[in-house]
Amino acid sequence: MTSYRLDKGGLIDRSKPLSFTFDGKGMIGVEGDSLASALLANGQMLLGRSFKYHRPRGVISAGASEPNALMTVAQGGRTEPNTRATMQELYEGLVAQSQNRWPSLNIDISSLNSLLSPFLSAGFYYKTFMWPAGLWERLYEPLIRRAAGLGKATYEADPDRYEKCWAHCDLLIVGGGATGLAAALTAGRAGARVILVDENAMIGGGLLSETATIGGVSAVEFAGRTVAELESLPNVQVLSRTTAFGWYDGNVFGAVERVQKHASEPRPEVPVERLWRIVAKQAILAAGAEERPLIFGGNDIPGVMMASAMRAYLNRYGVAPGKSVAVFTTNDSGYTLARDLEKAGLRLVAIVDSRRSGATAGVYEGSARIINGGFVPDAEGGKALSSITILQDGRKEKLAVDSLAMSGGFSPVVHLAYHRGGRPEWSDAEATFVAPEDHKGLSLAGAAAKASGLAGCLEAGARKAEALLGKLEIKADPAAFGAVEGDIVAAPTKPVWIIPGIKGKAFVDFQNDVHHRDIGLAVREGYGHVELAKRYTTNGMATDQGKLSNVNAIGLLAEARGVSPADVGTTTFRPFYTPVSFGALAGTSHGKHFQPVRKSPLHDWAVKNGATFVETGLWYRSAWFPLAGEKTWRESVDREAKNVRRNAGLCDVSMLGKIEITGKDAAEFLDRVYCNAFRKLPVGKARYGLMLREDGFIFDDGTTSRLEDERFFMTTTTAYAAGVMNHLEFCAQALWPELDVRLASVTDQWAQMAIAGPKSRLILQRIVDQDISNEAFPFLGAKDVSLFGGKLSGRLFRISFSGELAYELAVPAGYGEAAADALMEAGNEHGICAYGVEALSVLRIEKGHVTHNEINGTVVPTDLGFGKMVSATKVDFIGKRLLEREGLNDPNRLQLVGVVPLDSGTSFRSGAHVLEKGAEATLENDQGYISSSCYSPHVGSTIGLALVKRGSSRHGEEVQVWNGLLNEFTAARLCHPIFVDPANEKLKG
Amino acid sequence: MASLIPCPHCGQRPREEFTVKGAALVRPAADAGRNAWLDYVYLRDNPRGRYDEHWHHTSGCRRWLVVTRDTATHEIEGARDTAARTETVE
Amino acid sequence: MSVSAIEHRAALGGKAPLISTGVTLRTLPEGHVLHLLSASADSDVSATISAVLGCDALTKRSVSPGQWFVVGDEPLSAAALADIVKKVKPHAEVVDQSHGRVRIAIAGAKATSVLAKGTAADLALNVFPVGHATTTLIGHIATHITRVSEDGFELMVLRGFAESLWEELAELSVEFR
Amino acid sequence: MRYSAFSILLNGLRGNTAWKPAWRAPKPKPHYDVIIVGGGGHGLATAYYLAKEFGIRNVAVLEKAYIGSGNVGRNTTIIRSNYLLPANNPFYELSLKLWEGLEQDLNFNAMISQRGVLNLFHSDAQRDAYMRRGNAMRLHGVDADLLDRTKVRQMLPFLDFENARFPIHGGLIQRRGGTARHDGVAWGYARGADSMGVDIIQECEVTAIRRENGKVTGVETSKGFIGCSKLAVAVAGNSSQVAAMADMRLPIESHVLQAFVSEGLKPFIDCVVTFGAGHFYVSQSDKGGLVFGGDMDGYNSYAQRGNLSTVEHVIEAGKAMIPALSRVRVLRSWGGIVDMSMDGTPIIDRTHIDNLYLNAGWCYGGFKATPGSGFCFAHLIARNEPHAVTREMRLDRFERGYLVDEKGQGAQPNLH
Ligand SMILES: Cc1cc2nc3c(=O)[nH]c(=O)nc-3n(C[C@H](O)[C@H](O)[C@H](O)COP(=O)(O)OP(=O)(O)OC[C@H]3O[C@@H](n4cnc5c(N)ncnc54)[C@H](O)[C@@H]3O)c2cc1C
Ligand SMILES: NC(=O)c1ccc[n+]([C@@H]2O[C@H](COP(=O)([O-])OP(=O)(O)OC[C@H]3O[C@@H](n4cnc5c(N)ncnc54)[C@H](O)[C@@H]3O)[C@@H](O)[C@H]2O)c1
Ligand SMILES: Cc1cc2nc3c(=O)[nH]c(=O)nc-3n(C[C@H](O)[C@H](O)[C@H](O)COP(=O)(O)O)c2cc1C
Ligand SMILES: [Zn+2]
Repeated sequence: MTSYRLDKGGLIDRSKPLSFTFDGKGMIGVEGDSLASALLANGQMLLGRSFKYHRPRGVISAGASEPNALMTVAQGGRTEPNTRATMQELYEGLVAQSQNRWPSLNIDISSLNSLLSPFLSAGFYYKTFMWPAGLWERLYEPLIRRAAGLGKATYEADPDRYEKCWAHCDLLIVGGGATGLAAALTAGRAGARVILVDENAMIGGGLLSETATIGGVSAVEFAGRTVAELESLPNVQVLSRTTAFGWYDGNVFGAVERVQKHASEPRPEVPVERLWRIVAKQAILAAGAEERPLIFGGNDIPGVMMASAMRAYLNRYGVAPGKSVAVFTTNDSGYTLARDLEKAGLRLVAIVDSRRSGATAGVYEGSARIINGGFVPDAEGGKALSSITILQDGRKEKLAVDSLAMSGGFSPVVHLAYHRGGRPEWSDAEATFVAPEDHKGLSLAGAAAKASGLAGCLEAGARKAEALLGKLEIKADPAAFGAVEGDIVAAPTKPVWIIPGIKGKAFVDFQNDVHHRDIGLAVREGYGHVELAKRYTTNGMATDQGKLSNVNAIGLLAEARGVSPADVGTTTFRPFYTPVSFGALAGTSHGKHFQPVRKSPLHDWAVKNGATFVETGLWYRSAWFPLAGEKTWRESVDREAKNVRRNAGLCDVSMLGKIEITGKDAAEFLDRVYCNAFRKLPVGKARYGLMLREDGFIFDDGTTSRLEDERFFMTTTTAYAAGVMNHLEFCAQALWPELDVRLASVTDQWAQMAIAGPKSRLILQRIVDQDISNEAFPFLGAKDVSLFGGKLSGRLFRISFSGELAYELAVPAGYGEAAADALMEAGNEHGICAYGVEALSVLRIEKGHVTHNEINGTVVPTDLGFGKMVSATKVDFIGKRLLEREGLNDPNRLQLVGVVPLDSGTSFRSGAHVLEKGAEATLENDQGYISSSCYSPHVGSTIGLALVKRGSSRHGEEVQVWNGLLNEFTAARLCHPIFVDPANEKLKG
Repeated sequence: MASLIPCPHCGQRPREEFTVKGAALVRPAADAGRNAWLDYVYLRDNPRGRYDEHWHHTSGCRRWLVVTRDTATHEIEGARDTAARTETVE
Repeated sequence: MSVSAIEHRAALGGKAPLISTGVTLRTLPEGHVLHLLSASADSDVSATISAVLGCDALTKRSVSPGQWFVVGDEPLSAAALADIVKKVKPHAEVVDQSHGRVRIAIAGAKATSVLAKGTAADLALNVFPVGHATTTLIGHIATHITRVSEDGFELMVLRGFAESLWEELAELSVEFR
Repeated sequence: MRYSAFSILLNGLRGNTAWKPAWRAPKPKPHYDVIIVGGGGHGLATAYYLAKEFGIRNVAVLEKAYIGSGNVGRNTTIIRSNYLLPANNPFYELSLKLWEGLEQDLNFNAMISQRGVLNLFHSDAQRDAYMRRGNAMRLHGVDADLLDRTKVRQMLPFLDFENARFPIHGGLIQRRGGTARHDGVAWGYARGADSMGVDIIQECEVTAIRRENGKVTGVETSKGFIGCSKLAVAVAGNSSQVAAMADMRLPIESHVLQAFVSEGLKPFIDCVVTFGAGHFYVSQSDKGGLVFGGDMDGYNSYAQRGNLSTVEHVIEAGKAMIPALSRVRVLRSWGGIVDMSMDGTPIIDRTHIDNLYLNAGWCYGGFKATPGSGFCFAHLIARNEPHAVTREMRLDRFERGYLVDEKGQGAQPNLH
């Protein structure tokens, strides 16, 4: 016998069939079905295989806690492994595959593992597979890995859209059952900003499978009406299919909305999932309570399920679990199901009640056989339940049944309340772990707070909303509802952790195949602490995070250790309440949009000139500008570099950080943030500056120009632009708030161009209105200039990175492209070329100028030959005091040197190390490393800058440049780090 | 609660708008002894509990704040502009 | 040299407005953005500056304590700028950011919903009224937001990020188009 | 009881009822030669090597919760020795060598898996930095290989090679690097130490350090006073707290670092990969979960949990590196408190207080150091002088100016 669809009842639309496939087999469900209910309606009881023993498994729950019915849904880039069939809404054309079986779900070879189970007990792998050592990676581990895991993920890219969203509210309500609805209504009517989230497609929680009435209307109708009213209120937002997965600091809740996971064809303009970050002034956790399984042999056989789940299939989905049903319960709630089963006309074989006294008087008026003080120690069957053994007063009896409902009592769903620390405590009276009602910013209500009965939950929700809004000074009247009828209110009963007389395997954690003996073994082996037991047995570590198993495992641990569950305690609750996709958490950030792009105002100019771009931080920088016929990047770069030294070139340096510094104390401020002096810098002059960190190491470098007495223009390196600005703001605001200094980042205001080369002045003069002759505008000049006959104004700096006669011209960004075009045009007859960062790098290495290749956070000024820049007279500057330490002045420190190969036909690269000539290649013999290198068309060979022990005193020494990674070993000579024009004649001419 | 920082100028903003630097310490005088400087740069109380630290509202008002936060609970007691030596904002 | 063609080029030049019933995105003219920085954050300084410039909260937008942006659709001539500098100078420094910042207008019934996909700032009208301005992250991009009407905002962003922000907003508003 | 396939068979046939505790649960003795504070990987390994290599067996490990409750039980399990600086590289290589024989040594399968650690690079500058590092490794005889884009693509075709914001240029791989089962390491050392007589005392929190005449004589604990001749502190994220009991301030901040595991999957990714264009690294556990992590949250914390913004930051980078992760679901996130030192390098040293030894500052990278740290710390405690490979991991390096700063970030722990 199997499960089947009833002809009537349920919140489904039998007139709207939906076809889908399971393992390739076509099936029909109806609108309103979950994948699980549709499979059951098709008589498909066997839905998956367990993790370790590959036991046949069906569905055990009807909601988020499902450990068994996991399947891979959809195909191609939409493939989703490990989807809980209970939470997946059915849609037309859905394709589902079972998992963790080979060759098929029915015949799974690995189910033989069950036979080996005595040797596969908890933690067995820690005890073996050690010999021979080499076989672990090659044999054992691949075998284990292939057997382990669950579904198979795709390698295809996801075609769908995701996004994130922030929301703010006075009151967030998690859970849309009776409690949550009552709370939302109360708060919504009071005008508060309310957000109600529920993980299900339909709001209503337990109401949706309830047969009781509220104020004379059915629970289902009550839910519908309430939701309709809430949706009509502009101050209330109702989010179905939305799971609150985490509670974070600041009362921020993470939630994920499955916007289109139920759509056959997701609309491309709408995300499939949306991540919500909800900032709530107050929140109510109305997440309900979870029914606990009972631990008996064969409790995992398809056909055994939670009583509340069976009730949901029956009442909500119109699906019968089988033809002959038994109920095994430890408390009154099992009778609710019994009553509904009988009402639906199913054959109720027996109600086995562990309590000797049986049900509370008046609870059950049906006709089923009731076995008080009875237990089900074992269930039998392979891929479907066939019978159960009943034990009563030592007597055993076998009953043929095809489905069995179990109820071991209820545990409040308190998960979220402990994401920010703390643990629930055991209550003997409630026979479960309970949480205090009020946490800071989050309160529990309803079944989550042990309120019992529908009426109790309605009232609890309304009252809690009223109280919390009170804290926000919003007056609310608790919503009132009519009388509840037909609800069985189950009082807590003493839990039965383990059913006496078990023969078969009794599972605690279904998905991870942890059975009751594993728990005992863990205690015996010293892993009895609840956290150690979890890790040793893996109980609670599966995709369901122990929603059904944790409390039972604690009960078993308590029994095995001979203590109370209070002494065992729980493991830690952590996000995610249920698993969340990478897609949702990444939102729109992926692929090319992983990070925003920052574009130079000269970007289009560079494109026009044929630039090849390179990512530099968020910028795209022009790397080189290939001409027709140039086959390698080196050809282009050599040409550009040569041309700059021969004629002139234009390079986009707009991405340098630029900071305008004003205020009465601007000069004093600069004096404190640079290690060299700035106070006396004359107006109209630029100066190279070195900024240290407080620990004495170099932070950044750049030039700063004095435009007016109290106005400076600082440039920083591209990489550190943001860091320097933050640092200067720190200095100004935190260290020296008494100084009048004002900082404005103007990086994006200016398009900045380096115009370098012997012809640069000629070219520039054609567009600059003022005289820029050497006399009128000498080296390190800086001034505002008028351009194009007064059409534009800009800033001109006579500074040189290339070592040539050179300028940097800044023009307002919107005119950058026009100015660059004009310069190229003006320079045409002088042979100007565009050059990129590669040629720029060649030129600067030839001149021994350092960048962050050298300023890598571990160098001090003397290492780079900048010792003289460190002011000896300034009383204070950042980095002054700790620069004095012994280690920072050790003569053995790495210092900047130049390197050239002995044979110009050979080369080396950055990242190679330097060894003494003939020295053995060992770490002890390591003398330093090449920090920058390039082919220098002017020297005619590779050249490099290196940081080498005592480097500055070793010029002329022959060394070997050692690159073991690439098998390149180059005889070379250390030399002065300036390869071109050491007397600096060109740049001053 | 380091997922929202209550900026005294901008209100509650998410952590990603901020840069956190570390303990809000007083920089020693230029002529303070070597040990004072070593302490300042390297040694930390690193308390479990109440802690004053520097946060920069980098993608907001760009002010440096002193945030008083509990390192055990992440609860924020208040935040003030580092230049405004007194007032705090809840 | 002949310089007939010193043309201004807008960072978002050529981006046609994206218009729908839910939300409209359009680029704003690259007029002027002046960054005012005063030594003090006192509110009377702010009032004084507003008075000397004769501007309202939609023109002079708050940036951070003691800092404002003065914004307009028209580019300023050198003389006009000099005039403003002269007026403001006793109270604040002026740094021209007209080219460094780019403005985008977003408006419509769904404008707040689109922005909420990017920013954590609460944009509810009573919390963020017309004239209110703040800098915040939209996605990964720092953006200065000013509410200019009940359902309209002006966004101001570093020029280099303008295109990325535009694309991000276009992406986030797709579902309302 | 020795572990083997045979013992499993035998015990299995007997219903698995005869297994003995992996370690005892002893009552503390009044006095030990050495007390180790902290039942993490380092503390347990120290005890193990003290007993095994240095013959000091009258040792107790005091753990405030359960063993492995600290970072050893919450890290992303990566082991490697791909360090740049000569002050670090030989130490981590010693550690990796110890890993290589560990399971046989301990008779405990800690699932040490040398599946390779690949660091991707996305720019020339990153390549040069990896080149420098790879060569430093080679100079010390450590395996390192530079892979170009094509080779990386052959290895991991599902990385984003088509549409990446920061295209992958290549990678540096250490094939001997890999992973080890975090808990297994703690348990293996605990069992090994216990078998040589070490007392492992759980739920025993050290609350004060008793000093007489400037010398440490014992500790106050939640189980009373326990005397010792030498006190060795290996409490990772709690280093400052315990040091404060001896009136010491350390160049350390405690920060929260999060880690994550996905739902179980069939084999998806073979090696450990780190993204060079964002904060993300990933490997797959033997159980099938993708274990991954990224950057620290950035603020001081003792809370063992982080915030959502960091989660998003990490996951964004993850999806950027492997687009196909989009539909994979994250199962759980947690945090650990890491002891970030001011230069990013650990401290294994004596202190200015007699009998007090310190092992701290492991940042987010001390799991791989576990065997080496235990071995060298035991050496220091037993011999009173540092092991050669930890010579520069001194406490006074900050005042002397001999920093060991792999990243060059200076004295700001959250940047290391
Ligand atoms: C998320 C995360 C990921 C990481 N990933 C890696 C990685 O991939 N590779 C890697 O190499 N490293 C990694 N690390 C770092 C690594 O885990 C740690 O550096 C290392 O585990 C620290 O040493 P330990 O094992 O001894 O520390 P712990 O395990 O933290 O041990 C310290 C112990 O001291 C105990 N203790 C503290 N105070 C007291 C007291 N007063 N009395 C008694 N006991 C006390 C604690 O309870 C704790 O058990 C990661 C860390 C984290 C948090
Ligand atoms: N107290 C008990 O032990 C107990 C036991 C069984 C039934 N009940 C009955 O159940 C009803 C309880 O009503 P209720 O409203 O408190 O609970 P409920 O179970 O009806 O509703 C809770 C809702 O919250 C959803 N939810 C849980 N966690 C979520 C999350 N993180 N994100 C989004 N949604 C989440 C659930 O899916 C469910 O829809 C009453 O009728 C009560 O009598 C109580
Ligand atoms: C390498 C590794 C793999 C893990 N795999 C899982 C897992 O598969 N399932 C799970 O629930 N938790 C897993 N965890 C997380 C632990 O459950 C736990 O969160 C972590 O050890 C921190 O402990 P705590 O959460 O108890 O504080 C894993 C942890 C680590 C370090
Ligand atoms: Zn702010």
